[in-house]
Amino acid sequence: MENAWLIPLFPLVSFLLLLLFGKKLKEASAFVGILATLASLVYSILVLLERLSEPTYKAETVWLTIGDLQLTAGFEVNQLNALMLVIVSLVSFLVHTYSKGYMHGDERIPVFYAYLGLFTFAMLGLVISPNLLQTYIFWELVGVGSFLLIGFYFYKESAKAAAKKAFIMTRIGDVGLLIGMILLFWQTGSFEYDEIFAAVEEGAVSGTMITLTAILIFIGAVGKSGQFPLHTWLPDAMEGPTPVSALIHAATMVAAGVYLVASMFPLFNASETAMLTVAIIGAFTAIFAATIGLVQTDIKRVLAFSTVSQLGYMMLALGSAGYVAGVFHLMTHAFFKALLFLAAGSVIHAVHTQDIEKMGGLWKKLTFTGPLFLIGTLAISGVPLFSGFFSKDEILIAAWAHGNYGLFWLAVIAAFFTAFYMFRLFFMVFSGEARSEMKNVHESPSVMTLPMVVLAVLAVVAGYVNTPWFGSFLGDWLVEGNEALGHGHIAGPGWIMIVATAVSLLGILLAWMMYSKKSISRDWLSSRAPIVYGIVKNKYYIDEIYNQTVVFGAKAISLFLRFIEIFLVEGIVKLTTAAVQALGKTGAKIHSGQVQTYGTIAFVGLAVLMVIFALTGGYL
Amino acid sequence: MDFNYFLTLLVFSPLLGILLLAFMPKANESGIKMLGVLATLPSLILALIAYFSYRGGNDLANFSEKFRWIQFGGQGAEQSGMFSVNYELGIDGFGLVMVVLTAVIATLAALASFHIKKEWKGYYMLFLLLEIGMLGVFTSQNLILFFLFFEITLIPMFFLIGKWGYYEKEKAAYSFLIYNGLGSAILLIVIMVLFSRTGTSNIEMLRMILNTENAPLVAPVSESLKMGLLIALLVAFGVKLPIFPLHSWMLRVHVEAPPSIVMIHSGILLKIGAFGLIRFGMGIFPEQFADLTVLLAVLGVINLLYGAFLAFIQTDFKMVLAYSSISHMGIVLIGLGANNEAGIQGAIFQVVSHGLISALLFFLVGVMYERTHTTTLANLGGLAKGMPIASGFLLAGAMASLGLPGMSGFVSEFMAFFGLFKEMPVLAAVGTLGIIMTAVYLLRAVLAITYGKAEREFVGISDVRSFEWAPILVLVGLIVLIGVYPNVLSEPLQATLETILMGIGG
Amino acid sequence: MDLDTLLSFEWGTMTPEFIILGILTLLSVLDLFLPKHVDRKILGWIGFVGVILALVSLVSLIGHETTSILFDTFRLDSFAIAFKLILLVGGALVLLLAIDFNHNEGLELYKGEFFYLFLAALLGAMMMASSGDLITLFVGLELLSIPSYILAGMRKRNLKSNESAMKYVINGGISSAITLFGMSYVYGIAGTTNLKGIATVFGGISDAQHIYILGLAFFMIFVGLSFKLASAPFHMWAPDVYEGAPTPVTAFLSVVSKTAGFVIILRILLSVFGYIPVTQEDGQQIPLLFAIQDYIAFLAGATMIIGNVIALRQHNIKRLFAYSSIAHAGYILVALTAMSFVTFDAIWFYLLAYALMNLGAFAIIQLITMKTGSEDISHFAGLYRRAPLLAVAMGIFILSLAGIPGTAGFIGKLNIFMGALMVDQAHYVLVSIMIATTVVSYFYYFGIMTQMFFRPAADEAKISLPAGTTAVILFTAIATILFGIMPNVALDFLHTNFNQFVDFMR
Amino acid sequence: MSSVPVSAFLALALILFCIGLYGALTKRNTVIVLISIELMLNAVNINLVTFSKYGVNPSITGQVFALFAIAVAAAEAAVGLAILIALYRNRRTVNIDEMNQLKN
Repeated sequence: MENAWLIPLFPLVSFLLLLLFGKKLKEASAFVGILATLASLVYSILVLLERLSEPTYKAETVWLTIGDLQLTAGFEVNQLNALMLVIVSLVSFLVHTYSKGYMHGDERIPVFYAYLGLFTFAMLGLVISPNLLQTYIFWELVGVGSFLLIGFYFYKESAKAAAKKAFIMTRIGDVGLLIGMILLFWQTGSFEYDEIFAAVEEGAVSGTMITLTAILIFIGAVGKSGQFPLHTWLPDAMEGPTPVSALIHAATMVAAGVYLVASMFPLFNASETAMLTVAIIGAFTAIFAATIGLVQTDIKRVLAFSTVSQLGYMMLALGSAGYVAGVFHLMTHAFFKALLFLAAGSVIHAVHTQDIEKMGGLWKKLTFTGPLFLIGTLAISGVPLFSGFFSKDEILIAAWAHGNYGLFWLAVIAAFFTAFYMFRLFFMVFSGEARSEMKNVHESPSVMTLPMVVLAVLAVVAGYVNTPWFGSFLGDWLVEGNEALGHGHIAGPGWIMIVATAVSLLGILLAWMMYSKKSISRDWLSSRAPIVYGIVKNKYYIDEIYNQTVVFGAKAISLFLRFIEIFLVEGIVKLTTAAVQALGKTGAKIHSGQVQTYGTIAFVGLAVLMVIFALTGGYL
Repeated sequence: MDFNYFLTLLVFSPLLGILLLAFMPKANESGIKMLGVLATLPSLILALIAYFSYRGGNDLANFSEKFRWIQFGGQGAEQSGMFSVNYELGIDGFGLVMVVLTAVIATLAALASFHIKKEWKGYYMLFLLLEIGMLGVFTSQNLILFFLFFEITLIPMFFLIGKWGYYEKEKAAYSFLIYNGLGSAILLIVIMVLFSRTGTSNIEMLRMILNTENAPLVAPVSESLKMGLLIALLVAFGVKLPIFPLHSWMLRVHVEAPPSIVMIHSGILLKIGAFGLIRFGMGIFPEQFADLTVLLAVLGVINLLYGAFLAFIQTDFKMVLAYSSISHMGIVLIGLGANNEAGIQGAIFQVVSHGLISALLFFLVGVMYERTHTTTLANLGGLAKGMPIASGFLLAGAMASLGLPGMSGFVSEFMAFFGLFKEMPVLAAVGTLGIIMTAVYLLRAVLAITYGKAEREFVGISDVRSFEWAPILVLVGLIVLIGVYPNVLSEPLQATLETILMGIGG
Repeated sequence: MDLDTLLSFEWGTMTPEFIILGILTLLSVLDLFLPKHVDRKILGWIGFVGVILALVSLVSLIGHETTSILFDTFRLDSFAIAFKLILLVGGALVLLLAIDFNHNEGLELYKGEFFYLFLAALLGAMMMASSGDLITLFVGLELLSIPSYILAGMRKRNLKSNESAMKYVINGGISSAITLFGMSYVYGIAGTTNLKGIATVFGGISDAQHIYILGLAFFMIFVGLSFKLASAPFHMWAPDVYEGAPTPVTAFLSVVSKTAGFVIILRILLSVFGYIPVTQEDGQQIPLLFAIQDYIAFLAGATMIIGNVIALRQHNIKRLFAYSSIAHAGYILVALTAMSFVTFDAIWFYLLAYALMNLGAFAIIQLITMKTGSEDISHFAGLYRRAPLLAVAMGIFILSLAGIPGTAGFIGKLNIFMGALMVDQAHYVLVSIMIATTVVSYFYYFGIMTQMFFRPAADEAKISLPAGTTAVILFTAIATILFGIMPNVALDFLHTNFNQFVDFMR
Repeated sequence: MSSVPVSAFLALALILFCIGLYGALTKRNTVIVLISIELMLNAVNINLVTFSKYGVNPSITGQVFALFAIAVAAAEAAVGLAILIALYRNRRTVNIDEMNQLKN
């Protein structure tokens, strides 16, 4: 555990190696990346096991000296960190492996793996940061990693736009985080989590300040985790290669927001308003994204919106004091959503399109991918016995127990939608007949399927570490020795579980009837309420609204400033020079060449002086 | 180790190069270029020696030198120690950092000057003269000596812009000359008022005299006069920095001057403004300075936003960078406005880091211009295909400049805002809008150049080659080094900070 | 007076004047009797030798205790020696220029006249420098003026030359009449023309009526003499005369004659008006000279503005330098206004520096104008290509005229600023005007630079350098830089040998 | 003995001076201009002589000064006329307002 800091370094090393020698290694670069991540995976598992028994470990060194105050950098291994380490390094490892097959034949593989390495390094660094400043640093770095990978196909205008959008949108959030943490520092005198919490404990910080800073920090989380209103970048981020979507935009980075809120939980917990904000935003995002997911036709976008909505769930959980629930769902979601993306990637790899309208009847053709995808779908839909079921259940209970009844029902509806659109997706892709003829559809190589298998297994079993029936190991362990985080397991009324199961099954049923059995026509909604359909289809025109307001506003300001630049700044300068020139001109004119004028002027000058002298009676 | 004449050697070593160049045949291009680069090395080496011997525990006081130079006002004045201007060089932590920065960038710019197409001889002679001026500015302990070096930077720049620049070079050279002429004129007034009313021009002496009650003076210096002088200083250095309404000259320079010169210009010359403000503004008039902090902070935020928003709509990459320089100098002002440890250190960091970053960016501009012969965003695009490495570094430079953690830009930006949030949170919050805008305009510009469809004619072009590696690697290296372990920079500064803060009483 | 009183005088103190006088008579005789075919250049060289001899003898007189002979009409004090040095150095340099000057109009046979007329004028200037009596002052003045009138008209076939001479005479006549009128009142009140005598009389003067008249007299004298300085309001003749006169004469007028003007003004102002007590509102008594400072300040300001602003419009190089010389007169008047204890140093040093840089510039101007036969600035285009060293030298002179550090001109300005700012009510406005107009002057000074360095040459023909001119250029260039970098060479010399001119009135 | 007050002489001188000045600044004919200048100088002489007799503290010096002034004035006039002749040779005019080649 003392050397946990090594974990992020392996990917960093691979990043640097690939930068230097990538050109020569070519395809072989894949192995560098895979090995590096494997190393960190192994190490983080060891650390986790160690952490199960031993207490939190923390080590720091001076990073920056400002006068007499010293900012430190270091690492910390507590329950949450250890868990995250494993999740991140695991998914990252699997994705690295998967990409070996997926990216096969692309001549920029070294670059790809270099970027992956950079991202993994940043993500791992993020999860072991002991203080806000360091968190922020890696927070930004993961952003860059994601930016680079989204823009991996740099020659595509769409990819360029998406990358830019992703970076800027998240940066808006980051600024919130920055302000929040600086304010917090001047309140508590430290960036260290524990010291901040201590200060909050003893009420060194005023209530309003807590709320303010908490919300500011939450804005950061909103940006990263694609919560409403900063969610628009996440769907576009699908421009990146699919494994990237699986790693960054499903399992790890987007979950960083949740992780941040989780690790700042004591601060949030100290302010009702903040908690409520988190909960509301979360719940709203959940349902909001789910509705959009209902009508998307791009396989990856559907998944993207489901990710947004699932993250909303986690926020809701944290917002309802469901610390464990949130983290739990974060974990399970990491597995099944990664699985789904990888599976989707394998589908795309097979049929070379992302439009589900064109797919169909792939069940027989993709004998591996199909079942794996199904597992993922079941898990996310919250079908009993799958991991998603337990975590989602925890969240609902938390919401109810915390008294957010309205939000609770929202979440339930969202769960129904989730089940529906996920199975809509499943049926449209795998059941029925192919809606467009596709040649040489083939199953992906094992290097791609194996990672999926691993994830599938986890997607099934991961739930059992924390269940109402077999006890909540995870929960108890997470909150152990830190009551500020709430109880390991929140007891809730039993009917919630029933309801959850019911809605998910209902959703599946509906989807089945619409898209597989076709007993209900597919354009049921679009025909009845075309406007609503249009709105939802266009993601509530959020992008358009932003373009009309924010982007346009910035442009307008710029133009106004240019106006100032030209007419005020430059104008004054021109005026002065012109004045001087004019003065010179007149002066030159007076030198008419008439010698007597000269004499006269001299005399006039003398006269004037003498007159002034005479009038003032002498001496000024 | 004995350090007599060390600084003199350091400052005037380029002179050797000038003399040797004078005897070079005009035509011998490669020889001249080689010599030009070599001539910048001695001062670089000496600067590094100074740095490491300081980190090795050597006291910087050992470096200072002092000789009798000019004596005004006759023996009577001399006996009373009045009106004597000594030739005195010396460095503190801040000066040391700036000297190292200057030496490094000068060498790299000399390399970058390989792109120069004509009359290398005159070019390098002026270039070296310019370097002498800059080194002198950062080492002189005496206002009049400072001014002398300050002006020495002016004249070579005028010629370098006017002779080796692009289409509107003469116009640019003139507006450079006139604006800076006005600036230094005001500066001269301040210097002379101080000198002739206190009888000394030594910075330390002035600090003491002006901040002790009823110290012996030639003529009274009232509080209001001090304030007036400080404001004059602000204007004088505001032209150099530049501060918002006084900036139009530097746009022209950025666009018209050859990239290698712009490296120097935005890398170091602009920084003289900040250096002066900290060294003289804060150093000599701490109390009055404390009253101006709000003004400074506001100006800083204005600079930051004004530059950022205008950079957002530029169509020429050089213009984008020019406005980005304005915007980044805003951060320096913000730091000074905070007027506390974090802020001032942030300002100094920003001075250094922006020096490195803009040098890097403009070097890359030079590299790309040499291949594509354009800097108009509309005509560029997809360079990442033709010259991936250069594009990669360009992206890195942009990231550094928009304050990506792990690079120097972040540390300075963070500290500046960190400091300001302590003093005036609301203003700082407004300022953070600039952080977003920076990302917006930089990505817009850089992606427009590197990403997207590749222009047909840019497919066959060569990537970074031979001598071009050195500047890129060195600069990136330093940027990352400072970003990852800022203490390399902050530790030498602590002593300086303390003296300044003592003045402020902070 | 009988013979032994005559013999009792210490004639040795007049050696320099006697030498000049002797040479001048010798030259006139030679010119008369030498056969036509003999090149009159030889006379020039003789004259040059004579001036050098005078210079030597003058130097040998340094340290000689203050003596005055002929009943105080001729005094040899440090003031006289100091300024005669400048006069003689300037004179020697101008002579060298004159030797190489050939107006190709078949007027070589008149060349002899030139030299001894010139010497006569020089003699007049020297007399002014060391005369202790209004009469001798006036006679000296006219001895300087009348030959200058003729010199201006030397090229008698050249219309411009005639015209300039005519204008010079008329304005000169008016000015000397005004001066004299003023002097007559001074004499009327004082009853004596001996400066010391006047001073003693005025010291005890109390009648307000008289003081009032003296005030008026002051203005007459000052305005009358401002003709010699070419300062407002009597400056307007200068451009026309400078343009029309032969270049060496222009040089002479702008340097020697101007210096003489300042000499006489200092003499009269300090010894006459420096002693008239004036009671102010607050009851304290100050000399008239201080009471009317503001008028001088006003004139100084006007002069600087007029000179620099109108110069912007000039295309004729000589005319441009005429306006620039007006401006410089204004600068020196600032020092005169301040009347601080460095005023003498300031004026002396500035005149020295001005003599060097201006003569250097005129040497080059003479070369170019003689080569191209035109005085338009555009003929400087590409000088850097045709004769690099010449261009660089011209660059040095221009920088010095523009007051850029590292040159004598800068130190001169520094001195003036000190004086103006060290007095209790510092002349901030005046100094600001001075600095602002200096910046304005960059426009036209660097306009010449632009021509020389940036523009392509019309013809690439090399320029042949006559010995004398080359000597002048070398000497002045080196001296300009030397006094710019080590002004102590001059200042210490001044201080050790002349000790603040304490014996001015003794 | 004298009944004429000092002020009268001074006034005369002043008037003379002003006439001279007026002539010098307005007449077209250069010769007249030169003569006007002589007039001004003579006004000075009257002053000097007056003062040397009736001044605050009279002395002979004034008359000496006047003599010098006369001599100088003569020289000046001579030179002026000489130059005028030279000019006339080239320009065939003595009108002062036609000498305007050098201007601006």
